[in-house]
Order: sequence, then C-alpha cells, then structure tokens
Amino acid sequence: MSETSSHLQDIQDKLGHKVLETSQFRGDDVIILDPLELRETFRILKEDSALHFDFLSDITAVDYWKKKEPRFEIVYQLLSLQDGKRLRVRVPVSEESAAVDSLTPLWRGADFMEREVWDLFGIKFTDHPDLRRILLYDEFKGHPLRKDYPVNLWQPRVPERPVDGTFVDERSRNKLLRLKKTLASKDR
Amino acid sequence: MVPLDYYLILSAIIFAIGVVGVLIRRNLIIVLMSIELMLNAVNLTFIAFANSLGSMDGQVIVFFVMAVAAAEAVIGLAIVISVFRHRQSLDPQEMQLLKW
Amino acid sequence: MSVPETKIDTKNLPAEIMELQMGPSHPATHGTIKFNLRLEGEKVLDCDVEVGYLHRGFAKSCEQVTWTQVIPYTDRLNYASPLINNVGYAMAVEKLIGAETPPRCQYIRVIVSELSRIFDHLTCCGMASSELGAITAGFYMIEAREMIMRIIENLTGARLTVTYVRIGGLKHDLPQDFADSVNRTFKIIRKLLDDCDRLLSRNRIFIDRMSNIGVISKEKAISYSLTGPILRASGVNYDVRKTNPYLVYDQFDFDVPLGTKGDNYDRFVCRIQEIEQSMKIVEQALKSLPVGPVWIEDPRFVLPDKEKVYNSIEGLMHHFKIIMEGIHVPPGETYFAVEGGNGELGFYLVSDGAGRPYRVRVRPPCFIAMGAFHEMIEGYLLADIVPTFGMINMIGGECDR
Amino acid sequence: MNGAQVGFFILAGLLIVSSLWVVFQRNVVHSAMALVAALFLVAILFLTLNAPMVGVLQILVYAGAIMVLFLFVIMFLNPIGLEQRRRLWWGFGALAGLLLAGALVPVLTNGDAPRDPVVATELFGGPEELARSLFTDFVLPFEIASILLLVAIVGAVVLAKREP
Amino acid sequence: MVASTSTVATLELLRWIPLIPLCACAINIFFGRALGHRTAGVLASAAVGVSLALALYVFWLLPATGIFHDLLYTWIESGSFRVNLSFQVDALTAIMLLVVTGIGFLIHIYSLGYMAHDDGKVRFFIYLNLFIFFMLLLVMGDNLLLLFVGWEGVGLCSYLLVGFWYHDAKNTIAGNKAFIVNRIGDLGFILGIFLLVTELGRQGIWTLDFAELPKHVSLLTPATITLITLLLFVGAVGKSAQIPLFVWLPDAMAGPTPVSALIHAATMVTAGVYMTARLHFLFAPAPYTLSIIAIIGAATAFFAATVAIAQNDIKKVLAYSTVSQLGYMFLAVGIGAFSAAIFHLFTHAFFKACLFLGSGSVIHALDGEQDMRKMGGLRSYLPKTYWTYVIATLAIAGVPLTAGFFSKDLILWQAFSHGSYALWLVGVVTAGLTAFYMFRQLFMVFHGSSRVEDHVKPHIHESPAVMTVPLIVLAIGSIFTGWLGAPEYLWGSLWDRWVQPVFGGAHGAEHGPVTTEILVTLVTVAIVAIGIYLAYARYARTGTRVVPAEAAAGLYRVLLNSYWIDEFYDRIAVRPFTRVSQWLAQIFDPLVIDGLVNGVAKVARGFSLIWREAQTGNVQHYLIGFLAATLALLIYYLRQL
Amino acid sequence: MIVDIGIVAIKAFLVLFMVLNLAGLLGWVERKGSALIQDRIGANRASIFGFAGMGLVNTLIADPLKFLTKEDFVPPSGDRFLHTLAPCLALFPALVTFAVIPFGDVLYLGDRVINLQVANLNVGILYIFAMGSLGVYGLVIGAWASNNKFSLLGGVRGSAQMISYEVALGLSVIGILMVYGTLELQEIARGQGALLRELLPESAGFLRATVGWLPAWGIFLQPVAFLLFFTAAVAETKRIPFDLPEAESELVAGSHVEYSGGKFLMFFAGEFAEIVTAAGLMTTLFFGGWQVPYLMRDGFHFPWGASILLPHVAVVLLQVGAFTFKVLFFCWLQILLRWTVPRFRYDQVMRLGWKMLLPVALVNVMITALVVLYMQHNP
Repeated sequence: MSETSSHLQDIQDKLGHKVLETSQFRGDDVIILDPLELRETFRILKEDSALHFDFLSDITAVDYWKKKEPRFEIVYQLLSLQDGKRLRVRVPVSEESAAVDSLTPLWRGADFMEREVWDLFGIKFTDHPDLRRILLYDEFKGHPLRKDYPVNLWQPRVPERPVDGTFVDERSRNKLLRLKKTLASKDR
Repeated sequence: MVPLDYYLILSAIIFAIGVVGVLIRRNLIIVLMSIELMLNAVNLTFIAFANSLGSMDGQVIVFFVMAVAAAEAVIGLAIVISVFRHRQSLDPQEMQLLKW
Repeated sequence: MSVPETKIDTKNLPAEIMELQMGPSHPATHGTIKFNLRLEGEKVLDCDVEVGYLHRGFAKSCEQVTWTQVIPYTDRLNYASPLINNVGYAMAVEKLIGAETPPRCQYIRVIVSELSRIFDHLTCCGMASSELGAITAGFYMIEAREMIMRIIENLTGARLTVTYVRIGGLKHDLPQDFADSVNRTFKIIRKLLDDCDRLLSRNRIFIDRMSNIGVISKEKAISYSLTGPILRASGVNYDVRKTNPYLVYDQFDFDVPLGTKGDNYDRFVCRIQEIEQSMKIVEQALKSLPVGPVWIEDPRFVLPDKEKVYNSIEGLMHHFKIIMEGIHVPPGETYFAVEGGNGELGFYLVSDGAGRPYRVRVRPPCFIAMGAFHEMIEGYLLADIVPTFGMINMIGGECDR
Repeated sequence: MNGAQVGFFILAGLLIVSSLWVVFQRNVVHSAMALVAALFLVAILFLTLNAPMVGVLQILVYAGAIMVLFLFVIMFLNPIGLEQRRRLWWGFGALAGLLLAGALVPVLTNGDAPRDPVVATELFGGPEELARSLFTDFVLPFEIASILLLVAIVGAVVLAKREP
Repeated sequence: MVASTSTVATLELLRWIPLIPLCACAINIFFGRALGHRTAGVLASAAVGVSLALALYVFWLLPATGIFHDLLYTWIESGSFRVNLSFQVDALTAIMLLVVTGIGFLIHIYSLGYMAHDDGKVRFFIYLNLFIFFMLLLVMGDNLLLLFVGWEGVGLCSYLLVGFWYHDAKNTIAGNKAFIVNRIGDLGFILGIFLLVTELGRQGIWTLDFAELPKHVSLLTPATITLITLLLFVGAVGKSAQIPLFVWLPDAMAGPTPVSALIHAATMVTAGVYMTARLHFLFAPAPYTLSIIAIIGAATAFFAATVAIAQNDIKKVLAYSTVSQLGYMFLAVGIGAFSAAIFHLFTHAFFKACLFLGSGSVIHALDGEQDMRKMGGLRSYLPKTYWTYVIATLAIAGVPLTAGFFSKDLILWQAFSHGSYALWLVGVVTAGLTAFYMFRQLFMVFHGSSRVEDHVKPHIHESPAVMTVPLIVLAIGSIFTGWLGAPEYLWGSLWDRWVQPVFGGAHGAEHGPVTTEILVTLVTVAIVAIGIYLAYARYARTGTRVVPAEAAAGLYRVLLNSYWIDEFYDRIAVRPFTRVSQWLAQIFDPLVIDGLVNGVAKVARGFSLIWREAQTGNVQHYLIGFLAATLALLIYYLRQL
Repeated sequence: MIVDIGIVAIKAFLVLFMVLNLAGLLGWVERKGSALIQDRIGANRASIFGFAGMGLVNTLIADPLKFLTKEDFVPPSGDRFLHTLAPCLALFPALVTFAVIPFGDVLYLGDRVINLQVANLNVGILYIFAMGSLGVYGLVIGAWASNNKFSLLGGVRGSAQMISYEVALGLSVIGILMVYGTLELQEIARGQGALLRELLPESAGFLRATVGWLPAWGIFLQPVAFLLFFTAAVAETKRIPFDLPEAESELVAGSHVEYSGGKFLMFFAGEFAEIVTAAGLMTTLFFGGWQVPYLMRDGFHFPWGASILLPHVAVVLLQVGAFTFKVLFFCWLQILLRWTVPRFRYDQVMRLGWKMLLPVALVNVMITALVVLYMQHNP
C-alpha cells in the first residue's frame, strides 16, 4: 500500500495546489481536484511521463443533493495503459456554476460521456463542440439523474416534428393524403 | 399494305410535336427528350423509304442516327448535370450566357 | 461593357448532398439507433449518431431498489452477454463490501463469463455476416450461439434474463452434466466455426467488404476511449483480464488476439479468435474446478438457509431484513471493471450506507464506441455502415441503458 | 382498309398520343415514360416496315440505354417542383408546330419515291443484310461512329466529373 | 552539265537507315520515362548503331559510279510536279552517311557517359535521335525539297539541343540566336529553291530531283544561275556559320558538349558544304558565285582563326576553330575543288569531334569548368583524354601524316594550282594560326602548372570507358582517314577515285609539278611549325601567367571580343530593329491600328447595342427564328411545285 | 390459319404457365433450399384446412394469396400512376423474353410441323437483350415513384448496375454467336447437336481423338463466355451477391421499400421469372438447349457406333424433359449462389463489371474471332 501512497504523493507533487485531497479506499486511488483550469490539470495527468494516465475510462457525475456542498461531483476514471494503474478523479461542482472544462481536446471520447452527463445531470462543459442531449430527446424537461427529479414524473407529449423538403405530388390521391385533407377540413 | 405516305405524314406530325417540345418546355431534360423524338421521326422516314425503295441504306443510316443520338444524349445530359450544378435549375432561360 | 458576372469555380461546385436518416427502425441498426447521414452520392460525408431510443433510466431505477434487486436490471444491459454484467455488478458490490468469494464461485464466474463472451461474439459476427448478405454463415454462427444458449438455459433456467450471480455468491451450483455438455458443444462449435471460416474469412467478397473499411488508428482508438475487440483490433494490447486480472483469470493460459490495421476485418478476426481463447479458458476452468461452497460465509450479506428461515424466528427475521431493507453496504465509492463482450464494462457505485445504492453508474463500452463511429465511417460508402456498425456490436440495452 | 392499315392507324394514334404526352406532361418522369412508350411504338412500326433488326436495336439502344440514362439523370438531379404552364407561350408553340406539320406534310408526300413498297426478300432487314451493308459500303462511317461514341464518352466524363 | 553515267538500282534497305533512329525517337518519346534513363540511352545508341551497320553495308554494296534509290511514296503531286519521299545513296551521300552515323554513333555512346547524371537524359536522346533522322534525311533525300526538310529539321534539333538546359536563360537565348540567325540564311535558301523551281518551271520543267536537275541546268541563263546559287549560298552561310552569319556558332556552345561535337562540328554545320557539293552542277557554271564563296571562305577562315587565338573558353576556341575550318571548306568549294572540300569535311569531322569530346571529357572531369585559365597540368590526371587530344590537335594543326595535313594540304595545293595565290596565302597563314591557337589550348589545358580551383581538384577523374573509347576511335580516325587522300607523290588518292565521279568533270584534279607541290607543302609545314613553337614558347612552360580579360589590351582585346562583331550586329541590326518594334508596339499599334480596329468595333457596337435586344440568350427564342426560316423555305419549296 | 394461331396460342400459354409456375415453385425452393443449407426446417406453416403436408403446393397457393390480400399501400407523397405502372414494367419483360427460347426441336403432328418455340425471330438473342434492357424500368420507376430516399438510392444503383452488366452480358454472348454463326436461338440449339469432332479441323487430330466425342455445346467451345454470362446474368437478376438495388441491410429493401401486396408480388414474380429466363438462356446458349447428347431425331446414335432408335414422340418428350431439367438445374445453381456469398459493395460491383468482365469479354471475343477466322481458312 505504501507504494500506491507514494504514487498519490507523486501526483500531488506534480499537480501542487490543484489537488484538494487524496484518499484511498479498497485499493482505489482517489484525488479531488480544483475545477478551475481543469483541462490543464488533466493535460499534466495525461502527458506527464511519470503519471501517463493516457486512457480516459469514464466520466460520470454524482448528485449529493442536501448531503454535500458543492452539490455535484464529476467523477473521472483514468487508466494508464502502460501498467494498468487506475486513478479516480473527483471534481466538485456547485449547482450555481454547474460548468467545468470539457476534456474533448484531450480525449475525443469524452464527447459522448460529457454529453451524457449534461443530459442527465445538467452540468455544462465549456468548450464542448456539440453539447446536446444524447440519451433523451431534445424536448425533455429537466435532468433526470438529479436527486430532486421525481422518479414517477411524466413528461409532456411532444408534438410531431415538421418534415421539410419532401416533394409531394399533389395529384397523387391516396388514402393518407385524403384522410389528412378531410381531417383538416373538419377542423375548419 | 400501308402506303408510304401514311408513314411520312405520321413522321411529319411527330417531328412537329418534337419541335413544339423543344420550343415551349422550360426543362432541359424534356427539351433533350423532344430532340430524341424529332430524331425518331426522321428515323421513321428513313425506314419507310428504305422499305419502299428496297434498299438497305436507309436502315443503315438509322443505325448511325442511333449512334449519334446516343452520343448526343450522353453529352447533352452531361451538360445538363454540370449546368444544374452551377444554377440549381434546369430552365434554359436561366442560361443566358450567350448574349452580349 | 456588361459582362455577366458569373465566375465559374469548377473546383467547388455545389455538391448534390443528400441527407439521409438511417434508423431508428432500419434493418442495419439492430437495437435502435439513428444515423443522420449527409451523403454525396453514396459517400458518407458526415454522420451524426443519435442514440437513446432504448433509454430506460437504468441508473435512476437502480437508485430505487435494494442492492440485490439491481441484478435483474443488469441482465438487460448487454443482453448478448448478461452473465458478464451480473458478474461485474456483483463483484463491484463485493469490492465495496470488501469481501472475497470462495474459489469454486470464482471459477464458475469465469466459466459463465467466458460462455457469455462466446455468445456475444458469435452474435456479433453472425449478425454482421448475415447483414452483409452471407446469411448462411450467419445462421451457422447463430446455430453455435444457440448451443451456448442451451447450456446457459440449463444452468440458469432462462435464456436471456439469467440473474444467476448474487452478491457474495451464485444462485446455485453447476448442474451435474455441465462439463460434459460444454465439451460436447465446443466440439460442434469448433466445427461450425471452421465452416464459417471457409465461407467467410477466405471469401474474396467478404474480405473486400471488411478490410480497410472503418479504419481507426491506434492513437485515435485510445483517444476515443475504445475498449475491447475494437481497441485490440487497432493493435492496442488492453484486456482487463490481463491488465487488471480479477477472479482467477491469472491462473489460465490464454492469449489476447491483436489486430494491426484497425479495420473491420481485424475486428472480425479478433472476435473469432477470442471465441477460441474463451473456449480454451472454459476448458481449463472445468478441468481444475475446485470443490467447495459457492457462497461467502457472511450472514450480513447472504440469505440464510431455507431450513433456518422456516424453522427459526431469527432466521425468518434475518431473511426479512435482507429482503426488505437490503444488505447494508458500507458507505464509500468504488469503481470495478470487468472485460465485457464489447470491452471494459465498469461499475461505479456510491453507497451512503443504506440498503439501496446511492448511485450506480455503468461504463457502457458500446456507448462509448458509438462516439467513435463517425470517425470510422466518414469518407466511406453508405454500404460500409453495415459492416462497421455490425463490428462495433452496439447492443441497445447497454448503449442506451 | 385492310388489317395492316388498321394496325398502322392504331399504332400511329398511340404514337401521336404518347408523343404529345412527352411534350405536354408537366412531370419529367411521366414525360420520360411516355417517350419510352413512343420509342417502343416506333420500334414496332419498324417491324412492320421489314426492319426487324433496326427495330430491336431501337429498343435496345433507345429504350434500353438512352432512356435509362435520362431517368438516371432525372433521379440524380431530382428536380423538385413542376413546371408552370405558360398559356400564351404554349399556345404559340402549338401553333408553330401545327404550321410546321402543315408545311412538312405536302413537302414530304411530294417525293418521287415509289408509293408502293418493293416486295422485300426474306432476308431484307435481317441482321445479315444490315451487316453486309454496314461493313462494306458504310464501313468508314461505321468506324467514324465508333470514334464519335468514344469522344462522347470522354466528353461526358469530363463534363460531368467533379474535381476531387 | 554532265549526266552521270551511273547505274541506278533500287535498294529498299535505305529507308531503314533514317527510320530506325526515328522509331527509337518515337519509342523514347512515348515510353522513354517508363524504360528508364539507361535503357532509353542504350536504345537510342543502338538505333544509331544499327543505322551505322546498314550504312556500312550499303557502302560495301555501292559500286563506284552507282546510285541506290528507294522510293517510299509520293509526297506532293501537282500536275507534272512531283516530289517523292525517297532516298538515294551515291558516293557523296555514302561518305556523309558514314560520317553522320559513324560519328553519331560514337557520340551517342559518349553521351551515355557524359549525360549519365543529367535529369533530361531521355529528352536528350530523343533530340539526338531526331537530329540523326533529320540529318540522314538531309543527306539521303533525293530532291531539294527533302533536303530542305532535313535542313530545317536539323536546325530545329540544333535549337532544341543548344537550349537543352533551358533553366538557364543564357542557354535559351543562345538557342534563339542560333535559330534566328539560321532563319536569315534559310530565307535565302528557300528563296533560292523558289527561284530555281519557278525559273525551271518557266521552261516547262517541274522537278527538284537531283537526278533530274543537272539535265536542265543548261536551260537557265547564267545570271539566273548566279542569283540562284547566291541565294542558296546564303543558306549555306547561315547553316555553316560563315561571315557574316557565323555569330551563332560560338554561342551555340551553350549546349551539351556531345551536341557541340556532333552538330556544331561534325555534321550539321557542314550541311552547307554538303549542299553546295550536292548542287555542284549549279555552282560550277556560276563563276561569280564561286569567287564570292572562295573569298568569304578564306576571310572566315582567317578571321575566325585570329579570334580563336584570344579565346579563353575551351569550347569557344573549338567553336571558332570550327568556323575557321568551315571557311577552308568553302574556300575549296569556291575554287571548284568540291572533292577536296568534302575530304576536309570528312577528316575534320573526326578530329573536331575528337577535340570536342576531349574537351567534354575535361569539362566533365572539372565539374563543368570551361575556362582554360582555370585548367592546366591535367595531363597526368586525364591520360587517355590527353593523348587523344594531342593526336587530334596534331591533326587539326596539319602536322604531316595526320588527317588534317592531307586534307588541308590538298585544299591549299588546289588553291595554289588554281592560281589563286592570295587565297593560298590566307590559307597558309591561317594554317599557322590554327597550329598556334590549337597548341595554345593544348598547353593551357594539359601542360603547365595546375590552376584548377581548389574545391574541384580532389574530384578530377578520368572519364569512364563509354567516353574514352569513342575518343580513342576518333583519334585513330584523326590520323588514318587522311591517308585516303594522300597526294600523288606519296601513294595517291583513293579518295579522288571514289568521289570524283560524282562531280564528274566539275573539277578534274589538277596535278601540277610534283616538286612545286612538295615545296608548297613544305612552306605550309614550316609555318605550322612556327605556330607550334610560338605556342610552346608562350604557354607550355610551367608557371606561365595567363592574361586575364580585364588586363587585355590592344589587338588582344579586339580578338578576345571577336572584333566586337556581336556588338556591331547589336548596334546595326538588333537595336534599330528593337527600337522600331518598340515604336510600333507602343505608339503605332495602340494609336493607329487599335484606333482603326476599335473605331470599327465602336461603330459596330453602336449598332449592336440596338440589335442586341433581339438576342435574348434564350435558346428557344433563337429556335423561333430557326423555325420561321424553315417554314419560309418549305413554303418557298411548296410554291415551286 | 385458325389452327396455326391456336397452336401459337397454346405454345405461348404453356410457356407462360410454366414460367410463372416455375417462378412460384422457385419461391418455395428458395426457402426450402436455404433451410436445407442452413440446417433449418424452412417454410412449413402454410396449410389448407389444416392440411400442411404438401409444402410445395400449399406454398404455391398461400404465397400469392397472402400477398394479394395485403393492403396495397401507396406512399402519400409518391406518384400513384407510376407506382402502379412499375411492377407491370418489371414483370412484362421477364415474361416475354422466354418467347424466343426454344424448349424443343420440331414436333411432327400429322403433316404439320410445329417448331417448339413460341416465336422464331431471326434476331432472337437481340430481342432478349432488348426486352431485358426494359427490365430496368420497373425498378427505376418504382424507386422514383415511391418518393423515398432509400428507394431512390436503390433505383440509381439498379439502373447503373443493369446498364453496366448488360454490356458484359451482350459481349459474352458474341463469342457464341460467332461460333454458331446465327442470332436465332433455335439455330444455336440445333448447332449444339453436333459433336466436337465434326467442328474441329483435320489438323487438330489430337483434339479430335481425345475430346471429339463431346457434344459441341457452348460450354466446351466458350467456357470463359459461360462464366462471364453466368456472372452478368446473376447481376441482371439483381440477386445476392449483386442485390444492391434491394440490399435489405443498408437500403432496407431499396427500390421495393414502399411496395406491398399484389404489386410486391409482381416484383417478386418478375425476379423469379428472370431467374428462369436466365437459366433458360444459359441452357440454350451453353448447355445444348433441348439437346440430349447423341440424341438425333430418330433416336440415340452413340459415337462408338451403337444406336437406339426411338419413336418421334419419345424423342420430343426426351428433349423437352432435358430442357426442363437443365433449366431447373441452373435455377437451383442460382439459388445456391444466392445463399452462399455475401453482397458486393456498389463500387465493387461497378469495378467487377467494367474492369473485369468487360475486358475479359472483349479478349474472349477477339480470341474467338481469330480462332473462327483460322478455322475458316483451314477447314
């Protein structure tokens, strides 16, 4: 265990005051990082030859609603492909400024994972190229993995999206078109 | 036996229809198709004359007309494609580059 | 002089770009997924992947049930290899608890994981080849898969929703004739794979369709966080079973097949070879299967014997507490990854000490692989989507959760 | 009026109708299909004129290749929307066409070719006859036609190809 | 004149002599790059080698008074005027054939080595082969028009090859100069042909065949013949670089050295001599022309020799030497000694080619250095080159028993015996000068102390065998070819017996008293010896200071700048021409011509502005006009019925 | 006159009946055959009043019934007229092409000589190509009228593919035409009744001795042409590995995506009719047509001298039977192929057509021409 502790010590030395806290639990190395200039910190983690956490396994978030302050924690799982060392990085984010640096410039795979976090937690990632909802549809209201989102909440029905650019031959008289026309006339 | 004149009149009519098509349509593809129609009218006269004169020459010439028509269609359509790329339109009136 | 101002730029003519929405109900997008494509002729210029059509709120659901009740949910993640999901989740919880299961249990978990991997790869390769039109070869693989399915059914009682693994053990031990039936099946599978090899791997059309398509380089594969056969086909030697050995994988002799080019053909061959390796592991495990219990001896997490439950009040209460409140996992958080069918299948669990998980996060390998899909397909043809997507082996349940 | 003439009138009527359809249809694909029909009818007329080889070639080349090419281009460009009918202009065109037909008919029927066909031999219009004529008297035009086709191919490729 | 009594036989082999190099040329044009540099060169050389073999075979077959003839097809046929594409070989042609293919083959081989590292090797061999083809066309053509085609063709190749390294503007300018100056000559030449055709045509004779022409020369008046021959000679002056059109040849040295050897020494520039010899039946009855030719030849010979004395560029010396030797040939032509002219042409081809190739070898060894002041002492570095160079220098200087001795002596003796003592005197002095400048060059390059620049020194190396073997062959030729034409007092001239029938009675060899002949020869030899000694005294000793150009003074300076002929031409011809052109381009053309044109255009535009409204650019509107016209035609036709 | 017309009508009806039924049969064969290959049971659910035993008959009836009773759907934005026209255009050429394929030699009925071929055209093979070239319209028009991007892509692919392979198809047959010197299919079939040794020149003694006993079938004279023809014909029928216009995995069903019910049935039947026609052509051009080896008009005459005389009716029946057998064999071959190989990609198909088949066909034509010329000068 002392070996891994020295490992954590290494990281702390490299990152300096950016590391708020280090800990170990069940053999997992965990560090908590300052959300400011997060990308640069991760760049060091990725590119430093001694650390070399070159593989971003996962990005997710946890909502500690009414349990912790700041409310959210973004959790990064890093991996070093050289020796299989894993490192968990936790970054606290408050609800008011729910935004951290996007890691897409470092790992392009971060794209989907960050979109998922945005989708389910509503945490923004600055400089993300395409921050849209991913698992849920665009009209969805709220972010369901927040603890204050009720499990049994019903979302409003989404109206049919218009389809543009389709060529319709008006003379083609078929059932569907006729049906629509009669419906429209009835509405009138 | 159908007299020669019948065929000639028919081809004259078809030819005139083709000319009308070239004249009035505002779609290059249809204009090209009308030209094909005119060519066919001419082919019909050739074949009719070949039959009435008992000579193969008319049929041979139709053969060549077909080759020319194929070439013409290929080039014409290629031009249509490149014109469409520039103008996003098939209207011959959109292509008035040939004026001062 | 009025020269018409028409500059003809022959280099940058406006292209006839066609926007095509492929999916979500499209034969190639098994599972449900949608590609918003922009095509020039048949060439894919741009591909926007839309996932989430099968989103069920897995994480949110898990937070509502006890630790044990999550296991059936995990069945429905990668439904082509549900047993690996079970194993992964159970082991993550065990790690949080700090418990270690007895050796027989670990051996059986290895066996079922590898059977599931065979199952998963056969499904993937079979479907991919049948989507390419080689339906017969596809059916051969499905036949082989069906045999694995029968073994699993014999073992767990279900074909797909197995729910076989428990926190701290297994639902029950192996049936009597398990080893025999597995060996018998493997013999047939090897023969079938041989047939497929003749039908596909050396078929010129198939090779033309697969090789040099969907190429993704080593560096890009790492950058896109790809794992599993896709990453290994690009030549990166990363297999959780070798890098971070769990269970008893370090006691078996097996190889990790690696590709060179990172194209579809490499992925295909990687998967086919992994089937062979998995069969090797299963055979070794069956040979050296130790005797003993399949449960840990810790009453805090293990249900009491039925005899005790029905005959003693302590037993009944014990049972009741575990069922109704759930096991009490000490507060903390942990991340545990196993090698799933599609790659690193990680579980990140947060416990606040109550009977229910505070947060369950799955790292879904094929969801992340879909993030790299546009990189793989852009510049190739429309028809190349089929093998490329097929070799990613996107499983809707796992991707959308 | 004998059977052959009845057949001719039916064919001629259909041909005129389909030709008119080619010209006056607003939908391009309908026009194209009408043209295919017209070409097919012309081929049948060729058959009645002792020209089976040319007739079959007509179908093969015109209907089978050229018109497919037209359709291919129509689909390729997929021009959306129908053309507007411009009454005055169309009327003028129709009038001009009538005038032309009216002038052409007397001119054409005034030739000095025999009005009644020479009785054809068994081989007339067959492949042997056509080939003999083609490869003896017309061999130079034949070769020139092949060059023309080659030029057309090259030209089409150059015109339609987009620079990478 | 005299219709040759020769027998004419058809030999279909002839056509392959020029066609094989042409085929090789075509192959290299289309596949040269694919074949690779080496193969292309070998192919080109092999083609010329085959031509050489064929030429030798033809030579062997050819009876002394026979003519071989090969008709390919009729090129132009208009009324009774007919020009064939056909080849003929008689004794004269056979010699030229051997020179062209033989020297050409050796130079091809040499080029394999010389151009080995050049990027444009394939192109080079294409040009060379093309040149060989045109040259063969020139010498083998059986009519004047074909000769002219070859004439222009070699001019083109010369232009291409002079400007071969076109990346350097200087080279392209040299090429242009060669081309333009040649055009001036060619203008005269073609005018001569026109005049000949029209004058003969006026008599009802339409022909250009060499076989036919002599029969009809008598129909022409002497004045016409003089005019025709003068015009033709203008062409020869241009091509053979005589005064006043010699200026291009020194500049043409910008081309690769094998080119200088082949084109600008051995073959093309001698085309003028060949042409006059071929048309001897025209020139012989034109004494006025002949005397002009003789004077120009002698003047050129002397003048170029003086210039050569002062040159410092190794190839420039050789170039002026070539001009000078060509002057000798024309001198011979001018006194009617066609046979002697051709003999000198023949020997000159060997030793001058050898000298050029030797200089090329030196340049090759010195990494492209051409300035003789930066050479010296190369004898030990380049032994083979040196010895061949020595032999060739001896030959050109006219040292007894070398080729140059015999041929030059023959010319001088002919001049002397012809009674043209002034010409003889000029010739003898020139011979002395020749000896002086040639040995000057030899000593500057090979003897004395080394003045080679330091960075080049370590790389000096003898050339590879492909380059030295041709040198050796040519050196051998430089000695022994002359023995063919030994004077009567030695063993007699094989040459005259062979060539003389071609010229028939054009000029019977005049044999004066043998003692006189020997005496004359001794005078020449003495003067040559003096020239050699002077050169030795001035340049051979080690440590000799070589006068640099800036320090040059007086006569030396005049000579160094070749009498400022280039500048003179520049003043009197080029600059006024440019000025007039500038005036035309900048003042006359914009104001007057453009004014006229634009005026017309403006008027037209004025009307067009009205008319253009009718031109909508819409095809369908045009079609209406089309239709209307058709209808009108139809109605007109109907009314006719 | 009336009798003649009647005979032609009967022949036409028979052929049409056979082709359509074969097409239906093939639908069943394809299912059962694929099931056989893939270790499955295959179609076994069609039953009439609970009688499921005769799978073939039941499927023959049940399939069309099922199709005909489904809703005939026209896409809202499609072109109704062309949408209806397209399947007719697809089925028509497939059916009429069989008219010039001879299914037997002449039949003597009393003093009447009946040519066992619906229509004997002197430009027979060109007629087939002409009609075959019309087949593309059904596909293209159907694809366009559906107003669906997938079907449009399928239509574009289909038209390009069919035009491309028509070239190779036509060129591959030229060799056969040169060898037998006719465009008439009946003549070609008759020409294949000879033995090879009758065709080979005297000088080729060794060949005459070794392979002279073989019948002069196209496959022996033009083996390369057969391979080309087979490939191109499969491509023309638009089946795997050339089923790009449909390509169900990428284009859903391509040009057929908006078709259902009876119209789809027509496409379906058209496709199978094309298979039958292609098989008929392969048989006629390369495998002797209705020829049975050594069977002359009066019975068998074996090359070693033995002979068996047969009555005329038996000979005709043998010939028709042989033709049917061969056609069925080639149908089965095509089905086998369809279930064995994967699908090409669009550009690969084009490359194969233009860069492989076309040059090989051209070379084949040239070599054949040289050989024929040589044989004409050295009989």
